[in-house]
This record gives sequence, structure tokens and C-alpha cells, in this order.
Amino acid sequence: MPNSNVNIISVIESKLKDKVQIQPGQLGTAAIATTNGLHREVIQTLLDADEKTAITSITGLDLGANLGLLYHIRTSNAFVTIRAEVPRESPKIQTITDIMPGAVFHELEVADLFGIVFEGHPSPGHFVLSDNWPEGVYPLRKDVNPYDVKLNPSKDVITQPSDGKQVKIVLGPQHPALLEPEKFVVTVDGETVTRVDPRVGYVHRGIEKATESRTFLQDVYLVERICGICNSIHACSFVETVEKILKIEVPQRAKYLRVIALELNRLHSHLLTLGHAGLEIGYETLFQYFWRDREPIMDLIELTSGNRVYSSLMTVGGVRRDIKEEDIPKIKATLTDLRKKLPFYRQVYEDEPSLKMRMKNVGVLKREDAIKLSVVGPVARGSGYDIDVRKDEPYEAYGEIPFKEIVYTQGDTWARMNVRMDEVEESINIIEYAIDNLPPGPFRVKAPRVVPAGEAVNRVEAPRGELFYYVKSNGTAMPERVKVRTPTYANIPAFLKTAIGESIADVPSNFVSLDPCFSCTDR
Amino acid sequence: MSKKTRIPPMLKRAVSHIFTKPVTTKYPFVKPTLPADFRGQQVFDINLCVSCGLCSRDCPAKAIEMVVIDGKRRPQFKLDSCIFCYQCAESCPRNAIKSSVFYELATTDKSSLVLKPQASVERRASPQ
Amino acid sequence: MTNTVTWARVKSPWVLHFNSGACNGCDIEIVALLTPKYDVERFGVKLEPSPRHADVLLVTGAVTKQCEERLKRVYDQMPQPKFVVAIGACACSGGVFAGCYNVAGGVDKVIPVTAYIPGCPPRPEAIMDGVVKLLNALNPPKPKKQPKGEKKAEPLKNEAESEASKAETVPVPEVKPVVEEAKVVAKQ
Amino acid sequence: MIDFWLIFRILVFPGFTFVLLLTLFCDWMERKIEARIQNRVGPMVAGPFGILQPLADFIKLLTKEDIQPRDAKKFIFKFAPLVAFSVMVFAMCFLPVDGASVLSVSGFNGDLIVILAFVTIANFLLFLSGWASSNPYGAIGSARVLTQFLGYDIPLFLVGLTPAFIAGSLSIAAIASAQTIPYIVLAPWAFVLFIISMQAELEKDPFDIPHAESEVVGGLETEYTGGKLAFLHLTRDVQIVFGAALVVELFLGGSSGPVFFGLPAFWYSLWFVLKLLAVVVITEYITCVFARLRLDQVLSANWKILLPSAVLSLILTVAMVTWVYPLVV
Repeated sequence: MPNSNVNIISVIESKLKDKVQIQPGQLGTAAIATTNGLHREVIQTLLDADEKTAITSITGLDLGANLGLLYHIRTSNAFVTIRAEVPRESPKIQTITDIMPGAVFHELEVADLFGIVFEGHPSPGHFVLSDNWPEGVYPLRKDVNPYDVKLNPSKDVITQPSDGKQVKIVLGPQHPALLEPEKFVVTVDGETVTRVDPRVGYVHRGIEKATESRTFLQDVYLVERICGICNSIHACSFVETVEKILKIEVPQRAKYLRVIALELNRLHSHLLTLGHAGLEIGYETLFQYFWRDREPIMDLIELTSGNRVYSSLMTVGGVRRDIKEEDIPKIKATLTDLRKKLPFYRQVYEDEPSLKMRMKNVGVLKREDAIKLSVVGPVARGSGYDIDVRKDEPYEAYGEIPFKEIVYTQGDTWARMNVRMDEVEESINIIEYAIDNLPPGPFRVKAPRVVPAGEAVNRVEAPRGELFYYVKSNGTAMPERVKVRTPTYANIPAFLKTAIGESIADVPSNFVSLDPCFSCTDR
Repeated sequence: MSKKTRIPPMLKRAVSHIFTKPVTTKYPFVKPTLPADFRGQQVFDINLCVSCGLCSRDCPAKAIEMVVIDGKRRPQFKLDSCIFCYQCAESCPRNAIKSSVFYELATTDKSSLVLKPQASVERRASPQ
Repeated sequence: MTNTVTWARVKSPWVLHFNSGACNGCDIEIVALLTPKYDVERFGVKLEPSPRHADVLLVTGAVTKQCEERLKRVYDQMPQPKFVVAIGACACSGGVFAGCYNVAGGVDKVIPVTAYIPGCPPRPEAIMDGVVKLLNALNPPKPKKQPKGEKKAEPLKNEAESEASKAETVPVPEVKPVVEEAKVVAKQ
Repeated sequence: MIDFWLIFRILVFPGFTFVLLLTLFCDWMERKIEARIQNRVGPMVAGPFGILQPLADFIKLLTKEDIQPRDAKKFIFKFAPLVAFSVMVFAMCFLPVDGASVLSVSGFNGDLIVILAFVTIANFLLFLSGWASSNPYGAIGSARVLTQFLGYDIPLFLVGLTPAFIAGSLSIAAIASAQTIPYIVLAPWAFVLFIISMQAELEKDPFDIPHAESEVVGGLETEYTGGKLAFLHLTRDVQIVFGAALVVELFLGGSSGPVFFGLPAFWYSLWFVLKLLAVVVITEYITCVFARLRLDQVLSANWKILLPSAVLSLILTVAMVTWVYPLVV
């Protein structure tokens, strides 16, 4: 039985001592430099040592003569970055999807944006970029100017040929079940789904490239707009990463204020999803009730930040606004109100027969599959895979605030929704604790505009799960590379797995239970 | 958790809502009260401006353009690309850019979304 | 007769929402419009699933190159008379994403836009205000209709304000209220 | 000789105009009740309390551009919605509103069977209209309509025969007038079953699978625009009114009620409309408090639960008619 208290670094040292270099630093617990081909061995070692080993992301880098690859792997108590390099002329590397199935989409993305060929990848092709993207233009390479790219004339992909009994149904890109333009080609046999082919990238705007031509200050607002729902957490994670490079310690009060902003964000995001799930199963009344009760939270965000959606509170070195003393009673009253409304929803989920018929045993994801596919957030916790960055690697003030980690074991849509419901209550507790224990002092320290050369990684718990940032600076006012791995990106494989074999009517509700966010996914 | 089947709570709640007042606001007939520091349309005070251009430099959406008026560089706001982050107000060394709670900016004429600095001078001057 | 038709059109704007590459901020605010607090069904607004049923196309987000063609097609599928409202800074001009490599620009680069609602994201009230302005642009204010509209507002309070908001014609004298508002703020 | 009274009865009251206005009013009321249950206001600005909202929608749709998809089966695409609407209105004419049917000759023994057949025909026309639009969503939506009404027609029919058994007649007018005690009291189980199968037949929540926006976009209406869409909407609304009217006739004693002064016809129509609205409120309430079921769940619910209980209900009714009711009535 693999032990979760094992020291990963010493395991690697003992097994692969002379083959790899282990460097402590900003890239998680340790960065492990490998030569071509060895990355698989390191990952295999990690997999053998710890049952909860999963992949967080793969970052591509343009290092000039070589292209760099960073494999970010999380284990139950560590976060490891494995470095690999491939020559620019023939960028080829062995895939890890056979030992780590969760890496499928991460490899596709790097292949799309950097032109690195992953040998042995099960389904190569465009993923983030569109199918009619011109060949040979890899937008994130430094020597490419992708701004004037003209897309090839598109082939009409709407009418897909159906073979035999299998019928292909195209969900999207413009479809009422998806608020966002994404396409899923669902192959059905009668009413049973036999195959799902995702096609993301309709919201791909090229934010990672855009950050490289803006200053760190502007980038805070840019990355905040990666997602309109979990915006604060994006900005927070970015400024935390920059602060790590700058080695700035944020004042204690700012940490608490950030926690309040983040948890308000989580509250509104969870209520939104709970309501949206109601819409997908045709339960409009439930949707209306949830959204009605979400509005006071929006008012709170507006009260504390000046805008209903984009709080724009985070800045390098702290927060931009303090919480006003006279607003505190209103915040507390609103939260108490919401807490009083929760038992009703809990009862609906517990007792409503038609809701249970649509949610129980739908989209069941087993714990071992959840780990294998490296899912994150409420999806993982609904399957009994207990990862929560707030607990595992506390950031901001989360280490000082008591709260429970919610885990359900059923792994179905119902469990995922209940995880969110319980987290709503935990979020209320966290905000109340943070407000009561708000430390005095400044809420911001001055940060320089120019960031010294360096790189850092950062993980935070967004409403949808673990959000990962990697920032590399080259000593100017603009970053050299910003990599964002959003939670939905990691969760899509779970949908593809669980949708197979269930009824077409369950596809929307199963899908929504992941709380998908494609503007995050595509960036 | 009791195994007994209870009456689904929604049945009761739905009936009770028929007889309670809806939560709907009365906009546009009654305007909402916004927090005083709501980030609405910016108000620019040309008398305080020192033409430093910091607002334009820091604007993430490139919505501020410096235009020359009476021989001085002044910021011109393009509200159609403004993201209302108020970095400009924060960057301004003289507090020449302030917030307002005005948010009903919709228009059928895109050109009216460009706030010319000289216009704000006139408009500021006229009512006083 | 034409009066009746315009009346019907103004009272029953069915909308279709198209996300052409938005960050979800505006989209969520549009959905919030349907929910109890704002409830645009008051004005006869219905969110329709199919472009064939819609009168007004609400577009959010900077148009990505991938969505460009799709947006055109959705617009073509809508029956006449049709209107397009660009919601949010991104839809108006590309906003913060203007100049990103996969972004074609604002919605008006692709299809004709009738009304612009700036904001990031605009408040739900601002979106309502935009739709009201659009509908006013659709029928030039008729003296006959105004009192009718006022009457309809009867169950609601504050008629004077309703009159004011409805009487606003198309080219909105924007800055005036701003300055007044600003003065109020300053006084406080 | 032209019988003006007959023409009045066909075109104005209780014929076409009355049905149309009642339909629009019911549509408004449904939307309003749904809104209130959801803690919203609902239509508000078109007419007092938004009462003209359905009319505004209807007029607007009539004046919209009419697009015909390239691949549509043109003839059926054009006429199916219209014919479906007229069939439903025609069916309404058999229901005695003010004590007698629209045409004095239309009430005959067996008209209950005839109008149930009309409902089936109207549903089939709706299916045709979706199928003719050659749109995948329209096709799926209309296929679902077909599957669902095939399943629920039988229990609806069986349960609908319960009042006929009690009254000993297949004429709606006779059934309605036989109810000195409304059959909702005598056979409440049949009433409940009838409401459920009606809900399924009318494709309302929790059985609104053909209209599941999240799965089939606009369902069979997806490709329709303008006037044809207006008539599709209207057909659905007339169906709902018709369903409610049928419940009134079969279980709530039709238009019978106390007459205080003046024309009895006025009071009869008033009682009829009030009862009808009460039924609409009940169905709308059911719509609001349940989630949509899945197609397989709906079908299995039909074959495993509803159909057997419809048969049981019929047996129970026969037993009651034979042994119990003679003691009561």
C-alpha cells in the first residue's frame, strides 16, 4: 500500500540519483531536471510511490535554441516540476498519456501552441486552436507573429456522416445547454451515448500570449478577465505568483481581505452552478430560487469592490480597497440570511423525487478514475478524492481559518452538487471568521513595476478546483511567459469518461455538474 | 436521516410564494441605490490634470488616448473599450480621475462613447 | 395598424444570446436578468433557444476568429426585422482583448450593431436600459404612446421617473447626468 | 336562409373568438402564475398587469419575416401548424360552454371519442410539422412528441372513459349534465390519473421532454418563424385550454352552477371559465414544482404505473357504479 506520508524527494533521490538533478526553488517542492526520455521514469517513480499522484499541468516554454517542457505533478504532500527540453528543429518527446491518462489534453495544448510532437499520443490534432488554423504557426513561440493569422476557409463540420446505427448529435457551438460556444459531438446508439468528442477553443482569445506584451500591472486585469465567474481567484493567483518572484510578504490584513473576496466569489459561483443544474434538468423553479438568493451575494461583491462581477481587488502587494467598517453589519446580515435559506435547498436535494431521479447515479465517477484522470475541485471531492489546495497547501490566510473539507463518496451528479451546497455553508463560515478576526494594519505594500528575472508556480483552489499559474519573468516590466491551467481543463476528461453508456438526456446535467467554464478552458 | 418519505419541500414553497410579494426590483421606474464608490463612468477634472500620461500608460484595455488640447496632452476616454478597473484613477498622481455611480451608458451611436476632454471642461463649467 | 404592429414589437422583444468569445461575466448578467430580482419578462422579453424565433441578438464577448463565421450564420438565420445589441466592452470594441491573436475585434466588425452597452460587465440594469433605448430607437416617440406606457406603469411606483426614462431619445445626452451625479457624489 | 345566431355562435361566442381570447388569457395566466411561484412579477407592461402580453407576442410573430428552410418539405411545413390549430379549435366546438355546444347538433352520443381522436390528430400534425422542417433538433423533438403521445394516449383514453361509465353516456353534454355530484368527488382517483396523463399529453413539466431546451433546442419549433411559429404556439395553448376544458366537463360538472339573475347562459359560461382557470392553475403548479423526467423514465412510468392504474381505475369505477353509487346518488 503506497504511503501518503512518503517523502517524494528522497524517493526520487534514492532511485534516480545520478540521472536527474534536483533543484529546490520556486517551482513547487522541487524542480527535477531531466534529459530527454527520463521524464517518464520520474513520473513512473512518483506514481509508484504515492497513490494520489496526478498531473496538474504541462507548461511549454520557448528557450531559444530549445523548447522547454515543465511537467507539474502533484502528490498527496508535494508538488513537483519536472523539466525536459527538446531541440527546436525536431521537437519530439515521448507521450506520458499511457501512464498518466489525465495528461491527454495538456499534451494536445502544448502541441497546438508550441508545435511539440508527442510521440504515441492517442488522439493527436487541434484542441485549443481551431481546425482551420494554418499549419506551422505556433502562436506561443517567440519568433512567431500570430496577430495577422488568417484562418483557412473552414470545412462544414455540422453534417457529420452517421455510420449505421450510430447517430452523431452535435451539441453546440451555439446551444442553450452551454452558455458558452463549445462543441461536443455526441455519438448515440438509440438514446445511449457511445462516444463524446469535445471541440473546445471557440473562446480561445490568446490571453497567454497577450500577457507577454503587457506590463505586470495590466496583466492583473487581463488574467482576471480569463473568467467572469471565478475572476478574483485568477487575479489572486497571478499576483501571488508575482509576489513569489518579487519575494514580497503581503500584509496580514490584505491576506484576510483577499480571503473574503475569494470566498464571496466562491459563494456566487456555487450558487450559480446549483441553479444552472436546475435549469438543465428542467427544474426552472429551483433555478430561479437559487439565482434569487445569489443576488444578495452579488450586492456584497459590489459593496466591497465597486462592481457586481469584477471585483478588481487584487494587486501585487495587497488589495486595492479596504473593507469599510460601516459595511460589516450588512455583510453579516446578508450571510446570515443566506445561511437560513440553505436548509430548504438541502431538503429539496434530499427529498424531491423528480430531482433525485435525474441526479442520482448519473455520471458516476469512481475514485480511482478520478485520480487517474487527475480531476480537481468539487468533481474530485464528490468522488471521494480529497484534494483541496486550501487544506493541502494553504495560501493567504487559509492556514489560520478553521473550515471543513467537504468530501462525498458517491461520485455522481448529486454528490457533486451536494459538495457545492456544503461548501456554500463553509464559505459563509470562512467569511464570518475572517471578518471577525480581521487584523489591523495596512492592506497594501508598494510593489515595484519591474519584476526581477525568475520563475514561480502557484496553486489555489478556485470554485471549480485547483487553479494553477506559472509565471516567468526576464527582469523587465513584462512577463516572459504566463501559463494558466484552469480547473475545467482538468475536469473535461471526467465528463468524457462518465458520459459514455448513459442516456443522451443525462448529458447536459452530467456536464453541468462539472461546473464547466470554457472561457477558462480556452483562455 | 429518516427513511420516511416527506412531502417534497418545493410543494409548500411554491404555494407560499404565490401569496408573497415578488422580490423583483422596479427598475427602470425606481433606480437602485448603488454604493457610493461604485465603479461607474469616470469623471475627469481637467483643472487637476498635469498631462503626465500615467493613466494612458497603465490602462489595460488601451481605452485612454492622450490627445493634444490647447497645447497640452489630455486623456480621452473610450468608454466602449473601458473595463472600469479604475487603474487610471489609481495611477493618477493628482486625483484628476474620479468615480461616479453613473452606469446607464447604453447608446445606439458608438461615437458618443468617446469622452473628449474638452467636452468635459465645457460641461463641467456650464452648470456651475 | 402600423401603430399596433410597432406596439407589439416593442412589447415583445424575444432575445437570443450568443457568446462569441466572452469571459462569462456578461453572459451571467444576461441570465441574471431573467431571474426574480430583475425579471425582464415584465417587459415581454423572452430568452429563445433558436435564432429563428428571436428579434434581438444579444452578443457578448470579443469575436474570436473561430466564432466569426458562426456569428454571421446565426445573424443570417434570424428573421427580419432583427436587431443586434453588443453587450460589454469586449463586444463593443474588443475591450481588454483587442489585439489578442485569435480575436477579430468588436461585434460591429462582423455584423451591423444597433445598440452598444459598455461596461465590464454592464449591470443588469444597464442592459435593460440598453434594450429600452434600442426599442425607443425602433419607434420614434409618439405622443400617443407615451401616456399609454405611463398608464402601464401604474401598478409600479414613481411614474415621473418612468416617464423620464422612456422619454429619453436615441442620441443620449450622456455626460449631463454624469456631471450631475458626480456633483452629488462630491457633495457627499 | 342564413342563421345569424348560428354564425354568431360559431365565430364569436362560444366559438372561435371566445376560444382565441380565452386561450390568450390562459397563456397570460400561466405565465403570471409561473412567475409568482418563482417569486417574480411576470409580464407587466403590455396592458394592465401585462394581460395583453400573449396578444403582443402573437401580433409580433405574425408580422415577422417568414423563412422557409431550404430542405423543408414545403407543403407540410406550411400547412401542418395551421391545420393543427384549426383541428384544435374545431375540437373545442364540441364542448358545451354555456350549457350547450357551439352547434346544437354537434352534441351527440359518442362525441367524447371524437374529440379525443381530434387531439391525437392535432398531435400528429405537430409531429409532422417538426419532421417537415428537416432540422435534426426538430426531428428529435417531433419524434419525442410522437413517442410520448403514443404512450399516453391509451391511459388518457381509458381514464377519460371513467366519467362516461358513471354517467352511462359517451356524450360530453350528457356527462356534464349528469354530474349532480361532480365526479371529482365520486372518482377522485380517476381525476388524479386524468390530470397526470393530460399533463403528459400536453407535454408540460415533468413530461415536457419534447421541449427540453437543454437537449433539443426549440424542439419541433426550432426552424419555424413568423406566422407559422405563432400558430404553433397558439396550438399548444389551445391544447392546454382544451385539456383544462375537458377536465371541467368530465370531472367538475361542466358549466353547471348556480344561476342568480339574468341570462343563464352568462352564468354557465362564467362557471365554466372559472373552473377552467382553476384547472389551469393546478396544471401550472404541477409544472413548476417538478423537474423534467428522462424519456426512458417517462415511458417506463407510463407502461409500468400509469397504464395499469388506468385499467385498475376503470375496474374500480365499474365496481363502484354497480354497487356503491346507486346507494349514494
